[in-house]
Amino acid sequence: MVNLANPILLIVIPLLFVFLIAFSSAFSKSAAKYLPIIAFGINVVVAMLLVPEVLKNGLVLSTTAGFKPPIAIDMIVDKLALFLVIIASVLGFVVSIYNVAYIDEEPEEKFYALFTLLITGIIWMIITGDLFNLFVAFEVTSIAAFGLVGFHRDKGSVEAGFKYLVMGAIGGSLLLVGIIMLYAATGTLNIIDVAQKSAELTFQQKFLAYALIFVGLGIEGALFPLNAWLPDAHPAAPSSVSSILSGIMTTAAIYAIIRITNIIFDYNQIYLFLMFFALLTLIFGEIAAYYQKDIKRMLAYSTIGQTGLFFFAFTIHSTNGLQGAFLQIINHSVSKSMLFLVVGAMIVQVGSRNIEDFVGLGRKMKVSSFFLAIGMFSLMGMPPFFGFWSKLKIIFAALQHSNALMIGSVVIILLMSVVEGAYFFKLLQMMFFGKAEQDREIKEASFGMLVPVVILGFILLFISFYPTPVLDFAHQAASDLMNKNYINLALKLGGL
Amino acid sequence: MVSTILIAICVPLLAFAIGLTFIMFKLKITARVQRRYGPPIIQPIYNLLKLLLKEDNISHGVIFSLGPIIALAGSILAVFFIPIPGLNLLTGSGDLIALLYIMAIGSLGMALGAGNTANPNASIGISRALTLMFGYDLPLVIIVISVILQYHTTNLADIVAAQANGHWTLWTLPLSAIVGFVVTYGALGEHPFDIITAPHEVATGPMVEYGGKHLGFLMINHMFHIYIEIALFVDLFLGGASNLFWFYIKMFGVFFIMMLCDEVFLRFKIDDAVRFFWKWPTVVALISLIIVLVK
Amino acid sequence: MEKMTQDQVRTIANMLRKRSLWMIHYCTGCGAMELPPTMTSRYDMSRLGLAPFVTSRQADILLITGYLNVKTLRRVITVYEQMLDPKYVIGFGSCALNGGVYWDSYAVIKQLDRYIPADLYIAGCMPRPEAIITAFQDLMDLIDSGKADGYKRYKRDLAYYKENQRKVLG
Amino acid sequence: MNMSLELLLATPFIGGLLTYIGGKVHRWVRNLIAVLFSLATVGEMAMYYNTTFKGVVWGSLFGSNLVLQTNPITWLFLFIVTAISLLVIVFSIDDMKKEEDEIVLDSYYMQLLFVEGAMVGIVLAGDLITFFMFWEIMSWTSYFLIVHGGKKSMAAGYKYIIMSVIGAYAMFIAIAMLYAKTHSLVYSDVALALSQASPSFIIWTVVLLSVGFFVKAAVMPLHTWLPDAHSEAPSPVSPLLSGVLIKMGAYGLFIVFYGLLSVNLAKNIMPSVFSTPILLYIIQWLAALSIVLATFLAIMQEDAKRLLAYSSVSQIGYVVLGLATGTSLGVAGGLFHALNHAIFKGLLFLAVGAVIYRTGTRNMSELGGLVKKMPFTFTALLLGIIALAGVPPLNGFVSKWMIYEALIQKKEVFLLIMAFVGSTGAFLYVYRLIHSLFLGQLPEKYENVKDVPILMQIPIWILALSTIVYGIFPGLAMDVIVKGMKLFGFTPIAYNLFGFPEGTAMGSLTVINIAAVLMTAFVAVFIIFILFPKTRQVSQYDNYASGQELTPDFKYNYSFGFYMSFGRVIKPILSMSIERVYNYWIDAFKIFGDYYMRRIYTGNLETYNSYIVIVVTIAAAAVLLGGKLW
Repeated sequence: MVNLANPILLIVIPLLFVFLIAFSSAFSKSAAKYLPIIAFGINVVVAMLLVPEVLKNGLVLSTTAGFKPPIAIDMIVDKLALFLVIIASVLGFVVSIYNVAYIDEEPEEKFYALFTLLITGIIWMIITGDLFNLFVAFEVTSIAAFGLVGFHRDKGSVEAGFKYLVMGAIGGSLLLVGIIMLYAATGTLNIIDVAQKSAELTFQQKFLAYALIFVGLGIEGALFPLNAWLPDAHPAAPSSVSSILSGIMTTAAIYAIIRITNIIFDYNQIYLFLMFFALLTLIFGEIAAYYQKDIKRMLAYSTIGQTGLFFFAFTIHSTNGLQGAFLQIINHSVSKSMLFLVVGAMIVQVGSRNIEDFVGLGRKMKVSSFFLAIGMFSLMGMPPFFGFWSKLKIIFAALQHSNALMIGSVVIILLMSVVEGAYFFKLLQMMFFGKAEQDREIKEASFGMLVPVVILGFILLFISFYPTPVLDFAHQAASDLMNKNYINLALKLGGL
Repeated sequence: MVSTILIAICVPLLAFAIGLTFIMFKLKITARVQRRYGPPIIQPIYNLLKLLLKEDNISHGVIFSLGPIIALAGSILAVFFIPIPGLNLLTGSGDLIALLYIMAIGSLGMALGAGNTANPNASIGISRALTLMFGYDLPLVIIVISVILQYHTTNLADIVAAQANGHWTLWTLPLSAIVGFVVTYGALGEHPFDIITAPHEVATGPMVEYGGKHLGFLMINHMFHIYIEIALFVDLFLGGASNLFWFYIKMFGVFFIMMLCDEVFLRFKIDDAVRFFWKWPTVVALISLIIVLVK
Repeated sequence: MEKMTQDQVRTIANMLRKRSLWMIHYCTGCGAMELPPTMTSRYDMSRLGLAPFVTSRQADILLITGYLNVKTLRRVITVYEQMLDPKYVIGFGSCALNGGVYWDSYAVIKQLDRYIPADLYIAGCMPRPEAIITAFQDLMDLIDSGKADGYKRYKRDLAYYKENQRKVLG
Repeated sequence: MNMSLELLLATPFIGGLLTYIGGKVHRWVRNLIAVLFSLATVGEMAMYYNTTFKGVVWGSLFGSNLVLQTNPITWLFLFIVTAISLLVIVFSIDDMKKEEDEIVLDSYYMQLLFVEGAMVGIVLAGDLITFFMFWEIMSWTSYFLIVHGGKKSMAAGYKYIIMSVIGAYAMFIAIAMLYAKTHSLVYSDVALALSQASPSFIIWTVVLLSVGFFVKAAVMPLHTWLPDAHSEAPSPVSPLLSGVLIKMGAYGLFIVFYGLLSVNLAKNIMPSVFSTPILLYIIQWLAALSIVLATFLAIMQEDAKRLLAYSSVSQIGYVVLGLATGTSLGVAGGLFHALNHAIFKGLLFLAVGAVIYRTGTRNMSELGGLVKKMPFTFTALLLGIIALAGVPPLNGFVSKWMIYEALIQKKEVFLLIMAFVGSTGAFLYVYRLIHSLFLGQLPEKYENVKDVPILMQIPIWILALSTIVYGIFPGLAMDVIVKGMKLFGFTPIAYNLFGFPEGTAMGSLTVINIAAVLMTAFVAVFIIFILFPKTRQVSQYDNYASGQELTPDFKYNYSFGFYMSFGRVIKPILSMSIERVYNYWIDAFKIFGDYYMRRIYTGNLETYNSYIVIVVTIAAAAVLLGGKLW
């Protein structure tokens, strides 16, 4: 009996499917459409099977090919990683459903293969226990993303894809150099091992490596000012891809930063340094979003802002702060993915990405608009939606340290929330209460596009009104991370 | 009980009588100042009865007719709250602050009636009346507050009692008393504050469409109005009085000075009137108030 | 009994009315110049209970001070009709009586009481204040004796007045 | 019984959802459900008359219990919320018929009930998280209600929601600071923590909380959203906003100053002016400024609803002024005025709404003379303006009287002067309102206007009668207020059913005597009046115009710029505008932001790559310098 609750399956199965999809046109024209659904369906099941294991042991560790750590390629799934894996799998599953109705452009099977590869890479990045693997996953993800951003092959997408490619490549190289420097200093690539060995190193020895890793990951993780590719790439990509890029890919990169910072560079000064970036990201993301006329660009900038917000929560460097960060990650992933999906469906109907053209849509596309509104409310942190709980937690956590810096940061965050409210409400009231000048032929989104939106919407509503399990889980994950249980448990289980 | 009812009937009649005599004297005083012989002393009674006995009366609607009635009822109500020597019927039911607002009922009734005439002259008149009221209200409240602070009570009867034996507010707070005089004068709407009725500009303002018995009732109301304003001034600043005779003499003294003033002024523009009230009377009243506060 | 009371009331009312006459002077012509001396210290018409008033609703006497032309007649009629009973009209000066110096003008109304009932005329061009005072005193006597019944005539002969008015005003 | 507090909270929300569903069946089903559920809320609310429940835990979040509670003070506000909501819903049935799109109506009723539910939640909240949560829900649900009114209302609603959010976030910081201190935000715990906290901490939290409440209560200088929002909202929504929603700010202030922070504590930690803690004294000044300036602005308005909106700013000033006195009489007066203002401002907005319903305009200079056509509405509005102007014997007088007396007792004379002046100014604008709508000349086009349907009359008349009832029997409200204030440590004030005996204030008041004498005098004068010769009706065109004959096409009315000459007097004051200051900063932010965004996100790959280089350089520099810095 194969133990299905094995983290390795999370990568292996989708990878298999990637190849399957790539060659599927040989046996069926339409199989490529549906294979990702199956792949991520299985992934969701596997992730769910992992839940009891992780809750029991706190961590699931699997090695490959019988090698023992530290040499082996090992996968480590603790609560935090599981958390993100579930999100990634569910988003992958849901967006795959969306793709069926959404993607009508050739070459389809390449799109689906890249799409599957993208999410596989993201999951890989999350669960890997090895720095070099991290780099590989990073590159896999990036390559898939480059291709997907340029998928439409018009001028804008190609330019955006190119910008992304160049910056992503620089990021990848910086990451690699950083990892090499760490390897040079410690002689190992296994995260746990590096963590232990690097404890003996001085701050200066580690910092340059860290800085390079940080910059490398930060480019993918949309930290200001490294995020300049994002506002081009996210809108240019097909909406389903934007949904994944915004919803989970930046998050995965941030996760990697969090993980590495937490276990290797856990210095208070670092957090100050990071907080600076987080706040800058937040400020510039939100303010830039305010000026956008292109709805997807607006959402993309909003993603930057949200990233800044949960990255800030992480830099508070306390259990509460981390809990807030994780809650915000869930909120952002679910809401923003949903928003991109809805907006994608709307763009199909309206035929334009200009906000002005969305006037009066609330009366034409009622269901879509309803979920759009919910998503936006949640992102703004309006009760009773989930964003309120996460924002509440972040602010509470920040003000646990009642020093001037934190209070100033909180003021900035809240001011930026106001800006966020300003552009979301502008859009909302235009959609629901504005009246279009001429009557347009606009129908509700097709059923295939509505289903994923509704699924995500109901997930959001469910966790909004019954947040307790999520709150608890996030709390446990946060306290695990805070207490470095990751290392301790991995050592215990891995027999290192 | 019976005596209470009798007093309740007598008090408005008394106020009416006092107001009527004042109007009588007013015509005569005005004439003498202008070196005229003047109408017979009981001319106001002729005027009033003539108006009431007009054979034809017109109305522009229910509110038009109710206006003078409400005005008069409000004035009668106010009369009960002003202590008259020996007759303090309702001073326990409402104090000076309540009185200030009760006095507004009369104006409100008149304003409603005038508004219903559908005549712009009336509307302008009311607009001016209210603006003027806003103007003199500021110094008025300041002096009222200084008097209240002076005697630590808002009960008018107590204020009067506290001024017994010649300790008039006029002596203790001369500045307030002066402002009080100006404000009372403004409230009576004599020159230079006769902007409301200004016959040459707005054709008697609120009264423009009133004739016959309606106008008669408004005249009665005016008599009450004179009584109320001056009696309030006497109660606040001249120590009320121990008997009706002295009360009347004091009121008449105040009224006489006012009538003399009436003859020597021209007419303000409405905004100038407000500016005037918000300038010197207010400043002087504030000085007086600060004196009370410090003391 | 009732009639007697009514008569008594009317007598008393007339007595009061004659002592309190408020006038509205319709200043159409030069006659208005003679009113200020009448009102002010020299002649002081308030001795008789007379007072100038502003609006038609308040006044008892309508004083047509001078010539009336077609244009102003319309206004005079409106004012007269707006006045409340009992109301009296005094034609002031020759113009109101017979057109005066404008006797051959196409635009001037020659005879006032073809259009509204005049209770009294004051002849002269111009009448002096003494004449005006005398006229008011005469009017008082007329009122006292109940003969100043122009307003009643106007009601009774409304058709006649209206016909004449229509002829002029069209 | 405990369960039913949660039921009370849930009823409007469930009702809202069911209403929406009911709308899919038929519009009368929807209307019926909306009315029934708001009626049910009123019924449940009535069960809690004069009862006190401390702490029904309905959940817990981040280690802090979420608590519902009730006491007579909350009952007072519950009463305002639920009763006005019910009336508004009844009024809406006919008034909103003109909206053709049924789905808009469905969501309209849903939001109406949601706003009610949110406000019930605010009032019932026993801890700050619950409070804040429902506060935010109230903000955005009411935002949707405001935007129902059309194109202009969108800008108004936008301004409203942005200012609300700013205010709410100010509160949020304070709540988070408190949470950091206590880890429990139940009122009693917070109060305990505050009693041991440092003065600066207390002042910061209280100031931040107050800012949130001031935005919602529209205390100057944070009032700028109100005139737009309240005037542009649909007619039935305005009474809810003006009568009820801004009272939540007043309720918040009450809870903060007397629930969380007691007056004695406030006195200990800060200096006192006129025996008022300086913070409260500043609030009093803000309130007094609101009273006067908003009155001035209301006088100059041409739009009936805008006039009422500014009047709301002014009247809420009285509520806050009373609440901030800190004495039993003043606070009782403030609370009572909150009730009274809800009644008469609700009445006025509904009556004006009725006029708009029939005539389609709220521009006062286009209206006039409607008293002949809509006598019932006129009478109701008349009662409303008398109450608003604070003329006895209606309800506005009593509460204002209490506030004045409280200020006199504390010798806060300058505030008292401003309160008085604002009240006199109220005469000006309320007369303007009734004159321009109902008096004056009736334009020819409104010749065929009728009074509004019975379903719109009923709410108006219930409120109109309430002004009389609460005016003559202030004891009815005092029963609740005094009992509730005892729980907050106030010495009870002496009162009776008809007023206040000697000793409560510096004078005494028996409203029924005033009312009785006024009625007697009125009847007596009326009888004398009809004894004299009869009157005859004349048309409005038979009017003094220096002899000019009036015709229907001739506009013979003084209505535009009614107080133009007064405007000249207060011109220096009117030319000041805090809104311009805000707009200046917003514009500055926009220009600045736009300028820099275009220079950062240039779209140029070289620029972007140079950012990476810069960051790496900074990081490297940090390493090099790091040893010295850290």
